[in-house]
This record gives sequence, structure tokens and C-alpha cells, in this order.
Amino acid sequence: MFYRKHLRCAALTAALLMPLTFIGNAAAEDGTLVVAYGAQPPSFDPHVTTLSQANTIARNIFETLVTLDADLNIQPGLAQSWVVSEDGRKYRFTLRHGVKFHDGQPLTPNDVVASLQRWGSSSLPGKNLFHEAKWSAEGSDIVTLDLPSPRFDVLVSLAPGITQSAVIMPASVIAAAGEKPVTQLIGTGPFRLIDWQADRMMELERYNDYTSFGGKQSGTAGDRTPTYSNLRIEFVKDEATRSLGLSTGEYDIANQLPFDSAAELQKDDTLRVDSYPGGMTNLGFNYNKPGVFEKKEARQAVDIGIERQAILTAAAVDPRFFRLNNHLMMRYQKQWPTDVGETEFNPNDTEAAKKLLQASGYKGQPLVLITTRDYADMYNAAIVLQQQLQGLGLNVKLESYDWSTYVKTRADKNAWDLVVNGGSPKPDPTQLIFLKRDFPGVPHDAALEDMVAKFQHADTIAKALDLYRQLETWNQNYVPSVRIGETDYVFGMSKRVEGLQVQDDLILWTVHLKD
Amino acid sequence: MATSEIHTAEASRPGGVRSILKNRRLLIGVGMIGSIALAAAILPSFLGLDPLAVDPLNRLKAPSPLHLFGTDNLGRDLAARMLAGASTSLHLAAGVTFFSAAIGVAVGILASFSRPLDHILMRVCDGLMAIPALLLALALAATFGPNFSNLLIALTIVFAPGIARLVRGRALALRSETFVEAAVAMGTSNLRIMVRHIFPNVLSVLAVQVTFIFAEAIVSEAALSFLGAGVPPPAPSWGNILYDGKTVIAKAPYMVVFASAAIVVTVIGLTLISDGLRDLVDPRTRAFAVETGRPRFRFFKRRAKNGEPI
Amino acid sequence: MTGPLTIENLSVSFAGGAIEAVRGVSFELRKGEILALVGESGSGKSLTARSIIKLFPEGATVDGRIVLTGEDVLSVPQADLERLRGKSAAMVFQEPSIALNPVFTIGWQIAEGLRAHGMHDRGACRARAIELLRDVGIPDPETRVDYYPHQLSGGQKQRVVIAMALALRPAVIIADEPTTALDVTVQAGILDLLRRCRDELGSSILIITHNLGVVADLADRVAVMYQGRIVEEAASDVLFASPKADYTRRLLAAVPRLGQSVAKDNGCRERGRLVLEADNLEITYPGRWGHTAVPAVKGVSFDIAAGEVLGLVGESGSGKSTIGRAVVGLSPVTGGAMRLFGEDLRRARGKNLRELRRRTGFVFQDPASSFNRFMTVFDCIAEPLRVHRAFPSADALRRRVVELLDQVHLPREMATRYPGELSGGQRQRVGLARALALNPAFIVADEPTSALDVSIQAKVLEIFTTLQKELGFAALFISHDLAVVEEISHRVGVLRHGELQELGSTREVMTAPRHDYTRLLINSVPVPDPVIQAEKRRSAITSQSADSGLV
Amino acid sequence: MLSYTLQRLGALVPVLLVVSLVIFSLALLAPGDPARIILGPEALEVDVVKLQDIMGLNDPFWIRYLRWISGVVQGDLGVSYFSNRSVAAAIQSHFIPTAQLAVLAISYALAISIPLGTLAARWRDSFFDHAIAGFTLIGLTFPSFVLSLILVIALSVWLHWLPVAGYRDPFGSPLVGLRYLILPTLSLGTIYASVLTRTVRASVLDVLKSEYLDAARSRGVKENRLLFAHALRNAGLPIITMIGLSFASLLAGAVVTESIFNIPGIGSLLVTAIERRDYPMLQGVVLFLTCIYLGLNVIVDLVYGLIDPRVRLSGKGVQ
Repeated sequence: MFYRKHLRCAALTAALLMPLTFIGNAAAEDGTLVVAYGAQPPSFDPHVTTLSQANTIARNIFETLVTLDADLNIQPGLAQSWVVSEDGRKYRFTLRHGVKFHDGQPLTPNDVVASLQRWGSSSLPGKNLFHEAKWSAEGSDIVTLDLPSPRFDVLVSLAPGITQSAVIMPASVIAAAGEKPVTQLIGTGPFRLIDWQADRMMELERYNDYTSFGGKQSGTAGDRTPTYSNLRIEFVKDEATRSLGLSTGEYDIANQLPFDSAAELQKDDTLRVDSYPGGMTNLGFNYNKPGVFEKKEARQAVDIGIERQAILTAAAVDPRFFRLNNHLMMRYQKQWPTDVGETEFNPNDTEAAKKLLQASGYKGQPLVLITTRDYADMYNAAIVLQQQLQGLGLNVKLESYDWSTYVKTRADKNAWDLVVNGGSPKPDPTQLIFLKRDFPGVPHDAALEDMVAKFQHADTIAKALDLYRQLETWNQNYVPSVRIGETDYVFGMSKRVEGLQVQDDLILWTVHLKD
Repeated sequence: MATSEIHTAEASRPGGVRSILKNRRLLIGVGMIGSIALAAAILPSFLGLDPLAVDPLNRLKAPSPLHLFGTDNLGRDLAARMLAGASTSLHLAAGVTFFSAAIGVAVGILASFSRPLDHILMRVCDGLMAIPALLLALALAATFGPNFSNLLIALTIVFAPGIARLVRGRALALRSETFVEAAVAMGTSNLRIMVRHIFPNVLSVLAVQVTFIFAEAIVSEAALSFLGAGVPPPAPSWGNILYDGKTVIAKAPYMVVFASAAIVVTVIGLTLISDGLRDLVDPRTRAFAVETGRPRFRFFKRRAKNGEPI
Repeated sequence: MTGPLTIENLSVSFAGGAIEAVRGVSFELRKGEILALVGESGSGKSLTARSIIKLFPEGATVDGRIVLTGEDVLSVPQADLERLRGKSAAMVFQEPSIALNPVFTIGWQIAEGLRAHGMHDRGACRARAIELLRDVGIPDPETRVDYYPHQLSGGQKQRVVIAMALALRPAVIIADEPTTALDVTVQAGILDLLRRCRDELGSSILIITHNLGVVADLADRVAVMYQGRIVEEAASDVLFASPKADYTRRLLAAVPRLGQSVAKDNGCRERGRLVLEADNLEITYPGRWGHTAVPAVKGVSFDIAAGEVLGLVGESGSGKSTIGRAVVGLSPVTGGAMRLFGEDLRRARGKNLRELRRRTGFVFQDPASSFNRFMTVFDCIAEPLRVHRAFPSADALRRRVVELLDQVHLPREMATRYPGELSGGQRQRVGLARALALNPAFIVADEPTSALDVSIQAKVLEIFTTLQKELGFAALFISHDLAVVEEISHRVGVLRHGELQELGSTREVMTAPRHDYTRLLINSVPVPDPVIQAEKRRSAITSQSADSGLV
Repeated sequence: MLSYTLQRLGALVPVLLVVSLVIFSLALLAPGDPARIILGPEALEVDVVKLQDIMGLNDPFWIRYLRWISGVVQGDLGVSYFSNRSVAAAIQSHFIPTAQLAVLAISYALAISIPLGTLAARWRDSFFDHAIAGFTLIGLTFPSFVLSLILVIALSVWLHWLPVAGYRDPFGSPLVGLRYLILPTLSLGTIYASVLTRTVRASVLDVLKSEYLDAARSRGVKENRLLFAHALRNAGLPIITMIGLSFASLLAGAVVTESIFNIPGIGSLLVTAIERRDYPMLQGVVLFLTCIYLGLNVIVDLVYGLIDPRVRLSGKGVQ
């Protein structure tokens, strides 16, 4: 009987395949830390891309002149030591001896100069502080920096940040890339890239010729030599897959988990779930397009009318993962004072808001709120915001785009009225993207520009703090954008992972693997 | 129509009212789709459901008397969203089906009448069909921006070439059928042949195909939602309810369950309609189906009185 | 002694008894006998034949007894049934092109039956297949055994089907309309082959046919079926000589007989204005994609005068239909000239062509497919009137349609029906009405009766003839049936392979054919009279046995 | 046969041209561009414009199209905007997992659908037939990612039998590689099995009405042999067409499945290219997929010839 034969074949195949299922999940390889991240950033060149994850993944490979310890104090990095001139305009860095790039070339002052010149001319923080700076090499281990005017935060800017760190690459790589982003990832860091399958995974190996910064490991400072031999970063686009893979032991660490799965994963006692500050959520107005939000009353109406708790719950689910914050800087950036106005500002005064709106002369003109689905928290916040604004009497239509279209649309002056911006933390307030004059929709206010200009020349932290207070006051009066709060990134790890520290993102070389 | 004297009995027309009423599958299918459409049209305003009203503090609440289907990840009433989603999904599917059928029929029939035109049109169809449907829709949605009408256009572009090819094939076959030759021989103009002779006769293959496309459009929208190019939220569609439900599948499996069930039920309804239509238009199956009635339920094939497979 | 097959009280019904297709049929087939089961379509003859090896269509309920070589077919278990099939009774099907599986070689298919009955040696199977093919007169069987069915001609395919039936030397051969799908000249060979099967193998043959000529040629005994019952059973010569049942008499009367029609006087009549002139006509179908062009009609010349009927006869592929279609521009005229009402068809375009088509009616062969099934009979007949806007008012249109229905003897109520609900004869009359709608001066009738049963054919032909006399239109009447052509036309042309063999008045061509092929054609037609047929056969065997290619 | 094949291949050129134009225009019409993507969310407009100029994104349409198509004609598909990988190399490395998955899924689907579809046709209207119809209907309608997630939760999260997601090269380590492919194969194959089962059932049913089956039956051939030897082979043409179409769409990459199981296949390559507006990659991949689709069509036609001698011996395609 022919068809019985078929069935028998099928049964046989099934029987042969069964053992495959019982091999056990051998994902946890000895000495390899497997970390699941979201989609691969389009570029890993921190000088060029403003994407924070590109920067924080790249810091496993690239290093900076100075570092920040856990208390955010400046510590040595590739620069073993440095001297600052009296007037604060001249810095002289002495490079660490014996540092070699992953391709075997020794680190020279020329590499540093080439890197930092490039960083100074293409990155936002670089252009902010160093566009008129002059870098030069001296001898075999000295790099000098000449500034036109002194600044209080030169060293902080050169330390690893959440975006666009001032990383050092070989001068040859920079020359090869020209003005395009670099695609060869060669640094001096604790890990060396040995296999990179685009959009799938990066296989990194402990760099055997690594020159330690010495001292106790703390934050990104101190001894960074990893205790394990291999680091595999897997780019797992689907967030559900990331959390499922963590729970089955496929990944040791999964970063940026969906907020909803945190509670579920926490029930599993072989896993630990934690979070670190991610970014701020703001509602931005389009100052480039004439409309109702030119009127301060309208902006204030939105500011006092919305209910922030609901918005943040929609964005980040659990109060552990979000905080109200009406200030410009993130709450964890303790160096910036929070004594102007309330931090947890959330009056939710609908009546007053409606009155203000009436005063602004709003007559129900249609307004467009743009958002993108590629960032779930921003997107969810936008949906709730749209409903709340509708409730205040604003005729708001939500338009959601894919990421490419979203950035393009945002750059189009006339395409939108409102936007939910997720701002990443910055070392100083003038670098905040929603205050950047050139950023789409940002107000052009003389008072703001005056303060920013003064900030550029703040040579002491005291002056900077004073200016910050003025900026805060202006911010709360002018309402250039509506501050909503800040949200976290959730990550999870297996019990095998110990000692993981966080600064802006996970510091992967701090991990000890327990077996 | 000419006179009342001659035209009296209409019931026995092929696919006439009587044979429709005798066609159980068609009736059940139409009933299923009809009740979903009706519920989507009437219930929301009747029950005062708002699919957009958010309540994040009451998110992902399981089904309860207050929220029959529970709430979604933004605390919106899932029942309201399912019904509104039904309306979106059915509208989209109906639109896609209508437009791709209209374009497909026009292109297909035209192509069958002119060789050079046929070559051009069919190469374009081949080209469009060669690009994977989902990716073409994704690229189109990315190009034109994801809103309802652009999605409609994108899916129409995806489905129309298939119909055009199908109709062309049928139309070419019809062109060599005797009754079309008869029309040519009596001096009928091409336009009249297309409209009066070819068109009614391609309807039978079309009828079956369009139900497939209707179903496919619903499922494609869901898949596009998964890739972020479906019906743009916050407007609900079954596809984006599924998408939202995917991340909370462990916490609130009912979101995925309800949305999948809705799609499955709709597609089953459509399949029944499609099968029914096939019975209706295919005289071979019609001959016996009507008289013998419903076959009894048997595990194996029924046999004739004397044991022979029939 | 009982014969190999006895059927007792066989009934077959469908839909739980609602449709009774075969009602209490009983007969016996004796050893070495050829029994013909005769009847028109729907008489239940095929179903009866298929019952013998239990091949029923879906939904059949069967009652009665069929004893085949001593076993009751209807009650034996499946395994025994499979043994009986092919071994005790084998079947020859009507349409050889669909009875052969297109994807296997004919050798494989013959061997399949042998394998099913326990012959597993590949070499032996193949040898037997070749032997069988040689027996049924397939030339070069060693090569052809590896052919696929589509590589053979229709007659050869039917021989292969017969070879398969003979494979196991069955006691009974059931031949279901074995020659209906074949040309007359081929038919004669197949009939001879069947006779040889009986003579040389001693098989009994049950032949199912509607063609009384075939019956007269082959059968020893005849059973006539009508509406599921056997109405008469008799020895063949007795039945033809003195039919008892009413139905048999009617059937015999309806058969057109060659050479017995009333002679037409038009042959030498003064011919009027010429309606259609073909002058050295060539029709070549363009080849597709590098395939060579196929000439269908080669250098044919003829003409038709007003009020005259020209019959074109020929076998399949002779180009007769192509000529008919060329008249209305359905086939391209590629060489020579064809003038309709004096207008050259190669140059007729647009308005002119429309006008020519208005003045020409066309009756198609297959009444089932020549109507748009979404249009009522009324619309079908009114369509040409509407296309040419012949009647401005709906009322006038309706009156014209009713008049046409009367002319073709169809009840007026038919107007609301759909063509699919009509019988074949009724449909063909609608086709005639449609062709006549615009009062054409010329009608092309392309095999208008070949899909019809004889009694219905007679009725349609009668209407055609009457109308032709009444309305006086000229006609090109295309048919493969010499008797029909003889009955209806004034002049006859004989076509073969696209060439006109002979053209002349009907009487001349039919009684004194000048051309060999015409003679062969006339001789091949089996006459529905066993006595004449036997006589014909005797003379044919003595004169033609050498070149008939059968042995 | 050879000239027929060449003819078919020649007819593909205009189709490819149409596709290249369509996809090129689509790519250029799509809002957004790679420069913006590279620069990230906080980039300033001045930097965007600068990078656009460097990357040649501001050149006119026709210049860019001609530049690209002349490269393609010379066999050069270009280089991705986002990595130094050549498009051809990227296609090659992403096509391997897709092809492996496609072969596995189609084999699994065939192993299920041919016996089930044939038997359903044989026992038409029986409980078995209805059960199969129900199964195929669910398979057809269930959104693929729901099915995938259910399988993952059941087989990986609960039972810990199989890995959740990822890809390991089966040629490197066959057992591990296959383990990673089982879940995606199951979830994809089940869907295609549904389609194929329906096709097999319908075409076998169609063939079961044929006279030559009665003819073979009249010669005493056994029922099962009729079904699996005669009927199945004659039902082959529509089945082969459907297999060809299924295989083509599998080779085009099951975007959703690849995304859930994190398989670096051609589908995810293309989706990423669309998302990032990586034009050379996007165009290269679509062109490649078009060739695959058209090539498979030709292969299907040639397979027709193997199955059906009428096609083989007349050298004409069956429409």
C-alpha cells in the first residue's frame, strides 16, 4: 500500500528528528557572554551617528582619553595624565605607554589628533565645544589642546558619554573613511572584533594585548580587563524574542526588554531584571510653522492640562521604570540643581487649560502630532497624549510613520505641529537637543540664545550652574516644550551574570561569569 | 428587457435566487461575514463604545463585565477595538478586493484583445508579481506613507496583477469559444463583446478568486501591521490589535486570541462563500449538489450499495 | 449453455431513486456473439454497459443481478472484482483520447493491465504489449510501444484501447460507442478489427451505439433501448426488416440513408447572381514562435448562387470548417480570393465587414457552446438585431423574435429560458433562429446536426429545408455526414487535406463519383441494412484486403 | 526544448527591466534617506545635507538610475551604504539560511500535504476530508506570527526542547544547526502544507473524474495504484505550479518568520534595507528575488515537461 509507505516514512523522519530536541540548550558556552540587543545600529561610528546604542556598544571596542568613575568623576583613560594651563585654555595630555590598536599598530599622538579633530568637526558635542579648538601632537606621547576660551567641562566632554563619545581610532582608518562613516571598527578597547555578521551578531574577543588603565574598576574608569574570553552581541530585532530567549537561557543578558515582560521575567528566579535611565519624554511644538503654539497661552494650556502619570504609564508601564521630571536635566545627573520650580509638576488642571486655550484664540484648527512606531514608548505616549489633547479641546490628529519617514517628516517645517521627542541625556543643558537652534521645530528665542552663548564661555562650574538656573526659569515660563518625564531601559540577565555595572548603558566588561 | 409578457420567470437563472437559497455553504458564509459586518456597524454606537479612549492606569485588564473582551496595552476597551477593527479590516479588504478586481478585469480583458497591448501589460504584471507581495506592499506603504487609502492602493497593486492574469487567461479561452465567435460573426463590436459576452463569463472565475483576495487582504494587513506598515494606529484594525497583543502575549493572551479568532472566523466565512460560489457557478458540481442534499457524516468515503467506491 | 454474460432486471437510479436511468433491463450475451445495444442519448445504454464491470458514476443506486462468467459482479468482493475486470470483461471506450492516460506510454498502460493480473516480468509484459499492438494493426509496434497517446492518431488510439481490452483475452468485450469519435474511413477499419476479435478470439462483444449503420454492419442481435428500458430485442436482420416496436420504427425512419433522398432538380437549374465566390482560396494559419505555418486550405475554387445550397463534405482536418469560418472572417484568407456579395473579404474592413456580416447568418456545430449562458433565448435571438440596430422599438424587436421562434417551431415561452435549460435540438433551432434574425441572403451552417441524435437531426434538417425553400437564402452546408449533405444540398464539394477533390451536383457526386476518395468515402459509410452491409463487406474484403492496412 | 528554454529566458529581460524601474522609483520616492538614518535621531539638518552630498544622494533620478543599471549590467550590484559589504556578498550570505529554511519547509510541507491531500480527495466528504479541510483552513488563516509564537512558547519556553531563536550554520554543526531550524520550519511549513494540501486535494479530485481512470479500473488495476500512480501524476501540473509558487515565496524570505526567529535571511535583509533606505541593497535584493521567481517559473515549466510528455514533446508551454 503506497500511502502506508508514506506514513511510515513520515513517522520514521519524525523519529529521527526527535533526538534533536533533547540535546539541551547549549547556548551558555563557557567563557562567552551572549548579549541580546535590539536592531543593529546603522553605523558604529560615534563621531558621526547620534544613536546612543551605537556609541555604547562601540565603547567595548573604542576608548577615550579620559573616563568617568561610578561617581562621575574624571579618571585617566588613554591619557595617563594631563595638565591644564592657568587660564584653562591649554590642555596637555600624556598618552599611556604601550597601548596598541587591535590591528597591532601602536597608539600615537597622531591617531589621537586625527580622531579628535574629526570628532570636533562632525559630532554635536564636538562642534559645541571644540569647533575652534586646535589639537596637536608633540613627540611620541603628548597631545595638546588649545581652546579659544576656557570651559568648565572640557574633560567631561572628552569622557565617554551616552552619545557621540570622543573615541580614538587609528589615523589610517580615518583617512580611509574620508567624510563617510568608518566601517572598520579598530580601537584599543578591552574587546576586539573578530566576526561581524551585519544585522545579526558581533563576535568580540578579549583583547590579549590590552593595556589596562590600572586602578580599581569603577564606572567606565579603572581596570577594564574582562574576566571572560568572548563577548557575543546578538542583534535581535523582535523584542518578544529577546525576552523569550532570555528566559530559555539563549542569552545571558537581554537589553531593552519590553516593559510588559519585566514582571513576567521577574517571576523566574533564575533571572534578574533591572533598569537604567534611558531618556526624557517631551512634547515638542513646531516653532517653524505659524500656528496656535506661537501663543504662550496655548503652550501653557498643554503644560498644565495633560496628565503625565497616565502618559508615562502607557510608555513605561511600571512606576519603577518612569519618573515625573519637569527639569531640563535627568534626575540622576545630580550635579545639576533641581531647586527651580517643582520636579514632579503635574497639575492636570483641565479647566484652567481650557481657559488658557480660549485666551490663545484657538478655533479648532486641525493639528498634527507625529510619532513613530519604531520606539514603542514614544509611540504609546503619543497615543495617550493625543487623547488628552483632544480632551482639552485641541483638534489633534495622530500620524505615525516608520522611522525613516518620521525623521524626514520631522525635518519638514510644514508637516506637523506637535511631536513627542525622546531626548537622550546630555552632559550640559545647552547640548539638549530640544534647545538646539538647528533642530527641527525648536524656538528661536533671543533670551535662550543669549543664555546659550554665555554658557559657551562659562569657565567655572559655578557660572554654569547659575546659567542653568536661569535656563530652568526661562524654560518653565516660556514653555518651549512640555516636559513630561523620564523613562528607563529594562534589561534582564541570568544568574550566571555577576557584577554588571551600568553607566549610560550596560558596561559589559564588568561582568563575571559564574559557572 | 423587452416585454413583461415574455419575461416572467427569473428564478431558474444560473446562480438565481433559488439556487442561492439552496446553497448552504454560501448562506452560512454570508451569514458569518454579514453578522460581523453588522455588529461592527451597529454595536459601537449602540453600546457607546469608543475604541480610542485610553486609560493607561487600567491597562491589560482581563475580560470582565465592564470590559467584555478586557482592555489592551493602553487601557482601551478591546471589545470596542475589535468591532472598530472589524470595520477597518472589512472596509480595507472590500476596497482592495473591489479595486483589484476592477483593475484586473479591465486589464485582463483588454490584454486578451490586442497582442501588443497584451505583451506590455503582461510584462508589467509579471514584474509586479515577481516582487514578493508582502515586500511590495511594505515598500509601497513606506513610499506613500501609511494611511488607510495608501494601504488600499498598495494592496491593490499587489493583488491586481494576479487577477489580471487570471482574467486574461479566461478571456483568451473565451475568445475562442463558439458563442464569442458567433458574436464576431454577427458583426458585434469589440466593446460590446467585452462587456456583454466576455465580462459575464469571467465573473465565475472572478467570484471565487475575489473571496480569496478578500481573505488574503485581511491576513496581509495583519502581517503588514507586524512589520509596522499596516493600518496606521491609533485607528484599530485586527492586524494592529494582534501586533499590540504580541508583546503582551504572556500577560494578556486574550488580545491575540480574540484578534486571531476574528480573522480565522472571517476567513472561514469567506472560504465557505467561495466554495458556495464555486458550486453555484460550476455546472458540474451543481448538477447533483442540489438534488442529493447534504451528505451524511462518514469517516470514509461513502460506498455504493454494493461496496464500490462511487 | 449459458453465455458469458447474463443481466437480470438491472436498475440504476440516482438521487435516492428520483432519477431512474436504467429500469429493469435483462438480456443475455451468448458466446461468440455480437450484441448491439442501440438507443439515443439518455436511453441508459452506456450505464447498462458500464454496470457489467461495475463502473458507476457517483451517487448511483444499483439493483438486479449481473452474472459475468458465473460470478455476480454486483456482490463479489473488491479483490474478485479487480480480477474479473480485464480478465472476464474488458471495455473499449468511446473517446480514445480521454480513455488513455496522457502521461504514460501506451506500452506501460498495456502492461499495467497485465501486471494487475499477475504478470510481473517486465520483458514479458513488453513483448506481449508489442504483440497486441501488432495484432490490432499498429504499424511498427516495437517503436510505437514507447509512444505517448498524443503521438498517435485518433484511429490508432482506438486500436490501442482495443489492444488493452484484448490483453487478457477476455470472454466479453464491451465496446461503448467505439467509433463515434472517428471518421468514417477510420470507423470501417475499427469495425473490422472488432469483428476479427470475435472471429479469432471467440470473444463475445457487446457494442453500444446510436449508429444504426454500425449495427447493421456488425451485430448478430440487436437490443433497442429507450428511456432506460429495452423496447425490442431481435436478430439484426429481423429487426431491420420488420421492426416491431414503435420506437424502433421511428428510429429507422429518421436515419438519413445515402442514395435514397429525393433527387434535387436545382443541379441543372438556371443559376442566378453569385453570392459567394472562392477563387483559388488559400487559408494558412500563422505558425507561432518559429513553428511552421499550417496550410489548412489549398487552392480551393467554388461558388454559390443565390438560393442555392452547397454541401461541403470531408473528414476531420479536411479544411471544410475553415472555409466556412473564412466567410465571416473568423479565419484569415491568406491567398487567392473569396468574394461575398461581390466584396473581396481580404479587403473588407470596418463598416463594410459589418455590413457583410449583417447579410450572412452562421449556424454553429455545437449548440451547447454557441450561446452565452448568461443570456436568455430571447436575448440570444435578439442580439444580432440589437447589434445592427435593426429594430428601433422594443416592441418591434419582440415581435420579430416571436416570429423567428415560430419559424423554427419553438414555443414562445422558450424565450425566457436559458440555453442551458434547452435540449440539444431546441438549442440548435435557437441557433437557426439567431442566424435568420436579420433575414440574411446567405447562411453558413457548420455541422449543424452532428451533435444531435438522429430523430432530432431529422427534425432540424426538415426545418432548415423548409425555411430555405420559403426564404430562399443561399447556404454553405458543411458536414461530415454524406447522407445529410445529400438530403439537403443542391451541389456538393468533397474536401480532403484542404484540397477540393470533386465538385458537382449532388446527384452526380453521390451516384457517379469521379474521384477515388469520394468513392472510398461513400463506400465507408455503413448502411443501416444488414443485407446490403454484408454484401458490401464481401466485395470490400476481396478487393481491398491487401491495402486496408488491417492485417 | 533548449530553444524553448532560451526563449523563456529571453522573455525575462523586459520583466527584469520593469522590476528594476519600479523598485528604483519606489526606493527614490520613499521619504527619508540613508544619510538621516546613519546620523541618528538627533542629527542636525546641516549635517544631513552634508552627508547626502557626500553619498551622492542629491543627484538627479536618471543619473542615479543609469549609474546603477550600468553597474548591474556589468555584474556589479554595488555596495551597501551601511557597511562595506558588497550587495552581492550580502545576498549570498543571507540567502543561505533562507534557502535552507525554504528547502526544509517545503519538504516538510510536501511530506504532509501529498498523502493527506490525496487521501482527502479519495475519501471525499468523509469525516477525514472534513478534518483535513478544517486543518488547512486554520493553517491558511492563522496569522503566521501567532502560530510561530505559540510554537515557541510551547516547544521552547515550556518544554525547553528547542532554542527560541537564532541561526547556526547547519553545515558547520549539523545537529545544532538543524535544532535552530526546526521551529521556523514547523511554523512556515504548516502554512504551506495547508495551501498544498488544498491544491493536491482539488487537483486529484479533478483527475479522479477522468475516463482513463475508469479505463484503467476496467482493466483490473487496484484502487490505491489508481490513486497514487495514475491520478497523482496527472494531477501533477497544478501541484507543481503551486509548489513552484510556494518555493519562490519561501526563497523570497518569510519576513515575519525570519524576524521572530531572528534568522539572518534574505527577507530580513530586504526589510532592513527598506527600513534604512539602503538603496543599492534594496534594489539588488529585489532584482535577485525577481530572478529567483522567474527562474523558478522556467524550472517549473521544465518540470511540466518531465511529468507531462505532451509538453515535453511538443515543446510548448501549458497555459
